[in-house]
Amino acid sequence: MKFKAMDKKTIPGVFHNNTFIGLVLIAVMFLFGLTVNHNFLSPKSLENIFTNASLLAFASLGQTLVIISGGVDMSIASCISFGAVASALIMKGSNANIPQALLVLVITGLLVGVVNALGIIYANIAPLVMTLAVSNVLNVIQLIICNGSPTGSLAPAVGFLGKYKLVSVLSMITFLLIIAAIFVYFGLKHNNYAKQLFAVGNNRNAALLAGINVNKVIVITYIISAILGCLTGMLLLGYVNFPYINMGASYGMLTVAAVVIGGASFAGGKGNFLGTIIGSLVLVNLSNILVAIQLNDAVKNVINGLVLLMILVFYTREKAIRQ
Amino acid sequence: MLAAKSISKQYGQTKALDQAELSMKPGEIHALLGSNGSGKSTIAKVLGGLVGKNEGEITIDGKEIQLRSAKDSLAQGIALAYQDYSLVDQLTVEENLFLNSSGTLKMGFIDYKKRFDQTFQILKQFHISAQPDTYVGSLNESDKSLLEVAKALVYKPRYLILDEVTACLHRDQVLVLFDILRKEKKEGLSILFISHRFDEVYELCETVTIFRNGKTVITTDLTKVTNDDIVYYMTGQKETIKKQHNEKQAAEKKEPLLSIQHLGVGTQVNDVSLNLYPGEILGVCGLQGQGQSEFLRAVYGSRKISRGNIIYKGKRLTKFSPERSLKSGMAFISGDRNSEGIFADRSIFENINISRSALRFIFHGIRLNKSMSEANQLIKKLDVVIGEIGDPASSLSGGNQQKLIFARDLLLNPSVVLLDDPAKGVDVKARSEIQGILRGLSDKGMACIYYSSDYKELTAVSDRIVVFYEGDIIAEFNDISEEIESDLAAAMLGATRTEAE
Amino acid sequence: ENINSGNSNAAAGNTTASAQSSAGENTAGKKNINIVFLEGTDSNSWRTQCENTMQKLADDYQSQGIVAKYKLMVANNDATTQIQQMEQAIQDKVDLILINPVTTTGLSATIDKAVAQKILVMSVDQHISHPNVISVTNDQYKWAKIQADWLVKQLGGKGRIYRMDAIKGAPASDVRAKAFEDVLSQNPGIKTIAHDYGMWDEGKGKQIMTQWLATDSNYDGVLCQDGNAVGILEAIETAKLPYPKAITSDEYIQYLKKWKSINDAHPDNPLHAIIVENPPSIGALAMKIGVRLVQGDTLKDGALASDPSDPGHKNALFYNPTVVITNDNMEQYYEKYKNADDSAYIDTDMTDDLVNTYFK
Amino acid sequence: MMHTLMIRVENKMKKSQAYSAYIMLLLLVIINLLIQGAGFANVSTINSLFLVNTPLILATIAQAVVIFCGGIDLSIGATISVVNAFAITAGQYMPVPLAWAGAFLIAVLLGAVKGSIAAYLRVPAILATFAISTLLEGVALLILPNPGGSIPSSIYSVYGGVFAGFIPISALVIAVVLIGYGIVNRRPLGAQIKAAGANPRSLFIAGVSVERTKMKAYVASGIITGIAGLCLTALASSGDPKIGNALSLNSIAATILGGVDLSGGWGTVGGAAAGALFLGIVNNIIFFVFNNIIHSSTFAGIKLSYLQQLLTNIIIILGLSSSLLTHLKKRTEKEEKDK
Ligand SMILES: Nc1ncnc2c1ncn2[C@@H]1O[C@H](COP(=O)(O)OP(=O)(O)OP(=O)(O)O)[C@@H](O)[C@H]1O
Ligand SMILES: Nc1ncnc2c1ncn2[C@@H]1O[C@H](COP(=O)(O)OP(=O)(O)OP(=O)(O)O)[C@@H](O)[C@H]1O
Ligand SMILES: [Mg+2]
Ligand SMILES: [Mg+2]
Repeated sequence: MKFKAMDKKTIPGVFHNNTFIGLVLIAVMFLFGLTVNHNFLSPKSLENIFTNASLLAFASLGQTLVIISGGVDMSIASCISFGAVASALIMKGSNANIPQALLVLVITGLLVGVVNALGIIYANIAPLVMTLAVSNVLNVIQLIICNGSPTGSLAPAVGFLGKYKLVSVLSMITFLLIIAAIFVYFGLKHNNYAKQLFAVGNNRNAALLAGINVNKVIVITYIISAILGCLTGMLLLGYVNFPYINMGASYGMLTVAAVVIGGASFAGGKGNFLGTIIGSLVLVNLSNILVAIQLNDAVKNVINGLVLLMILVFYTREKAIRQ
Repeated sequence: MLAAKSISKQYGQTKALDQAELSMKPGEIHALLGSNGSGKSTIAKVLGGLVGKNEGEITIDGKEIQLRSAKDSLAQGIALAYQDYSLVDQLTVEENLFLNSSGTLKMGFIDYKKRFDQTFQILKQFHISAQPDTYVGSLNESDKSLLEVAKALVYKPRYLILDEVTACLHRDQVLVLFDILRKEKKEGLSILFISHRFDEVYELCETVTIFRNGKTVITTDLTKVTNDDIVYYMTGQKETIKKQHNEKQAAEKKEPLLSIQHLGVGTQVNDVSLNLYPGEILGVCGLQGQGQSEFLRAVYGSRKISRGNIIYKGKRLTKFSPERSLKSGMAFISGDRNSEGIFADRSIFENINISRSALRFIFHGIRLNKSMSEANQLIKKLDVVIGEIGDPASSLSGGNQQKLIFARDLLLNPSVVLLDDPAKGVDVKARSEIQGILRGLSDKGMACIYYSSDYKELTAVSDRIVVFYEGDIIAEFNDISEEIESDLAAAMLGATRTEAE
Repeated sequence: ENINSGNSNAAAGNTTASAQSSAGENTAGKKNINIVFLEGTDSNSWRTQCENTMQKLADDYQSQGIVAKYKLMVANNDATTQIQQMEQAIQDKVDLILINPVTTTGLSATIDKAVAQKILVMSVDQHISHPNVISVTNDQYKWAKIQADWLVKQLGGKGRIYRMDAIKGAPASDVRAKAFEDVLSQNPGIKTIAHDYGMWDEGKGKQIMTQWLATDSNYDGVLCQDGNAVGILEAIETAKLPYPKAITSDEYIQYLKKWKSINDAHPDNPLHAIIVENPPSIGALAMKIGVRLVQGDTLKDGALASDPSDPGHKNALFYNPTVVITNDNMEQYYEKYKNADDSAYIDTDMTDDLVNTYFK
Repeated sequence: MMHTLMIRVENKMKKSQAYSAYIMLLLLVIINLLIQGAGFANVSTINSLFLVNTPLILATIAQAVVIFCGGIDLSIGATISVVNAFAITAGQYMPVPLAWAGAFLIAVLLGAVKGSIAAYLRVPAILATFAISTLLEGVALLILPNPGGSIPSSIYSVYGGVFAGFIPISALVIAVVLIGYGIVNRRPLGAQIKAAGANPRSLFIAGVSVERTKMKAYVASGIITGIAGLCLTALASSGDPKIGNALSLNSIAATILGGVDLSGGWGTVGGAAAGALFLGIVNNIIFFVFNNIIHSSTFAGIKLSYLQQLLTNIIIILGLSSSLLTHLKKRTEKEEKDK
């Protein structure tokens, strides 16, 4: 039944489909990467691209939900940093301490999510600004818990998740992402929470009158986002192998870009994780091509900005008023 | 003369206009009728420059014109009042009226005094109870609707198109509006009047064009067609619409399902007490802003109550929220579907199932196949015209969207349904179908509180009618027939003649 | 001809005199000194360690009565916040402003005000181009040159290397990059295969190195600035490739430990790495010098040099890196640091004897 | 007489969309006066407060104008860096006034570019300007690879001076910008910009080009950003290709503190300026408290510098919550009106 609508899609329809453009774009980038460096598509290079894209996609998973709900979460980067630093501090290199670490990350995520949501719901602060402010606070807390210099180290099991390679291009992280993606795909289709989330994002007022506990949905969404952020921090720690301050800083706006390139709209009510994964691949590809090109850093910044802008123009044009 | 010739407009799979024809003569008030989704608003928007046509041509006095934006239309003397308004809530009344008008400029700068005076005059003329510097967001629906017309008139157009502007107006406001329109008409203005209220059409218009499925069926003098003819042209079916009023004796008044005692809501509702019995449809009548909307919302839990008790199924309610009400078997349907009903970007399927998902634990799983077939059944039962069940709700016409909301609540088998002007903008046929469904369910024991801005609708559907005036119930009618309409009208205006039977 | 940053009477040559005389009148042995340290950011552990050594020293001074008040203010990388903090410190009439600047040039007008109030301003860790400011920094040029020379020698003057600088536009990174370039240009046998910026971010370093290795694993050495070497080694290990013939510094204890563990695992084929210290105690050194200047002591002639980024002024006090760790002395330093935190840095105590070498 | 005047002022305040921002600012000033006493209320303190915060205040006004029209600009900071880098670099090759005019024009031009991308290409402004900010950070580095350069000291002494003995020149710059935007507001464009943000469809229906209106807002914002960049250049008296970068996020936080609605169409430039000044005064209080009142170096084992940052952010969150005041206010007003 659900495929019926797909059958009818005409060819021009496909061109308006973000997933399709995304795949084309990735193909184009691969080709371009090949011209820059003939090893760009070697298994090792692909593995690296997929692993980094998977990390970004993990970081963007919560962001996807928050953007669907009509908000935005700028505190993810600080959750990642906190998650990495705190879990190293607690794990102290021993698998036995993983449960405690997980507990602390989940509780922190819970608190951060609740504070974010309370500010947004009750104090009526714009999500962008509220989560930014909370992010600043969390960054300081990160400094406080380790007194400015991270100590401890990761447990072997976490290192295994972060660095083990299953086969050729498939790292453990990518594998985990695939599992998460399948889980989220069915979750978004077959779960009450997802339906309510989309409804809240699309029309908050109507959702309220349709009997949805809108505040509950929003609180849960920010909590999920913050918890996933903290857990991503643990995974990133596994990948990098040791903690340092502000490890997740570069993920902030990138998660937003990945989600929006993935087809979600800032207005809320639209988006899916598959698109976010593609968005992450596009962004990581871009950054890896820039690594492959030999250029002055300043020029790279300029190119990075221009290409990103072009991708956005391709992808995220809003509807015209006149139809 | 403004003429639209064989206009077609395609939205994805939907053909909204199919070789439609329409013309407007100077000094004439022309009606445009058609069922929900027949393309009335679409052609209006084409003429307003808001929607681009795929085929056809538009001429003024025989010369073809191009309408690429609203600016073009305004330049050609065409102005519109939109069904879903074109006002900016965040701006004041005067800023809205003169958003793009040189009428109030002095050397390029706004002449505040002149603008204020002009706005003041307009507000007075339309009987809108607001100051020029009131923010539009704080106006109520009917004032907005009037302001929408006033805004269109500010452009001093030659062609004025009014898309269901009377849908939420009360009789006295309609009369004010019609006076203004007739006066403008005398000065040569050509008016296109889109409405689902036939009596108003007969009262105001001389000629009529009827649309069906995006095609023009007929254009004729209104004197040459009867009510039944119109329905035939609109629907293509010969059957007359049945009066839904039931002959059943008043519900047995033993245990009230819902008992409201001395309810107060802020300053809007003072002290309202009433009982609702199983199986009855209780009509609520009143001018806009007499507290009825707040009353319904307070019962449903989306407005805070300040005084009084609500006893439901024998228990006194203590904590209120829409979620709780829904879980206890209440449902609420608002006629303001854009902001309070429809999830425009979500699928028809999701729109129907959303309230049911709200009933369950938030992480509960959904069995897609089962709910899909239930949704399909309901769509068939309510005769909702859709493309695919996976299409977004925005692809439906207004009336069909409203039916979706009914489907959503019927899925829950509620024991009490609270309706806030649910048939606003719904065509005659759909309206009578909806009323039929309500009646069918109430025969099985469901109770309704049904508010409508149209008292004819109320006499057709209610078992009993209460009249709200300034936050109190000032009259109650137990024996409903068409004869009480004049009494209703009087009571609505505050005539304190308690009709205790 | 009035294009001159700040005080027009401060000619480039005699800055020593003006910097000292501004604070040097009748202050011999001055007690109860008020000090403010304006920190640009504390979001990395080097800065934290620097702050900690300064705090410890200030506590000492306080117990001796030399310092009355020592305060640390952080500007979170916001230039205007830092300017505001300096303005307020001036209003508060402190005696000594130590600053690790967010902007190395943007404070000059504010510094002029401090100078006019006879407040001594000293820059820590980064060089400020202002005639009246003495910058106390590690000699980043020498730091980088020692390593680049070592790398060239290790590779025997020829080979293919990857090069990673830190941040384009960050003064320390740029000075080090200049030293790298100077050495490389004299050794045409060394070919740079790829060059990028690791942002002082180990994760970023790992990502870049992984990408490099994935596309070209035929290389001999890695010339990198600190903050990336551990990530680079991680990338090499994850890719299961042999270690390079030579790799340069990271001053984390973590790097030292990693090095040791690699050597322990391959006793016959040790990792050829080098660590040149970049001691966080530079902040304490600056404070010691600052306090003595406030107390009226005078710098030795020739103590001041000019910073490579600011050839026009002679206003830099360099700390010469003395700790250079290679396989020759690695075990010895490992023993010294094996109980330290991983994220701590190799450091050197800035003794009074050392301080005396700067003064008359 | 006095009494009716007070009532009129009060009514005007209540009607103002920046009501809460002004109250908050006033509150903070009072708190600061209580803590610092006369130390705060003197010409040189006030002058230095304005002098340092004028770039942020102007950047916030520029941000507010873009937010009015439904956009947001994450590249204001990078634009200011470009202005600074250009003014200093070009100043070495041409007369300083010419270089400054060029730098200013670049900001205006960049405003137009951002406007076209947001309005005509209809890319969500937050992402478009994020990309642009990456780009401009590169451009600033290309123009001025290393921090350095200087300006005639006379510029700083004018910028840092006071007029008529007590009015900071920098505050006059802010006043000029506010008056300038006030003039825009006296033309239909003011309301049109807000309509473009709140309900572009309505603006289109009113026959006004939404694209052009947004364009004008971005250009106006570019003009103000240019002035902000020049003020920062005057303040720093030198060039640094990263000097403005922190202003992007700070200006957004400040607009919200100033009662501007991030979803467009609501707020005033005066409120925005008040929001920015709020941030400046918070920094001022924090410095004073931690430098002069608290005398230990740790508190409960936590370094004071961390507490200082924590406290700053918590005050900002409290400030942000104060929009709750106007929110409630709006709600009750609406309820009264419904009656
Ligand atoms: N933006 C749109 N996208 C897709 N389909 C649309 C859109 N707008 C209208 N339609 C479709 O075009 C048809 C005509 O709609 P229109 O709004 O003109 O109907 P109408 O006659 O005004 O109905 P109503 O009386 O309910 O207002 C409907 O089938 C509707 O579903
Ligand atoms: N003489 C005028 N009379 C009335 N309104 C004016 C006048 N001049 C300008 N305006 C208003 O001020 C705004 C700015 O005017 P401007 O001429 O710059 O652009 P515009 O009229 O919107 O665009 P266009 O280039 O399409 O003419 C306009 O939106 C317009 O509504
Ligand atoms: Mg319609
Ligand atoms: Mg014009």
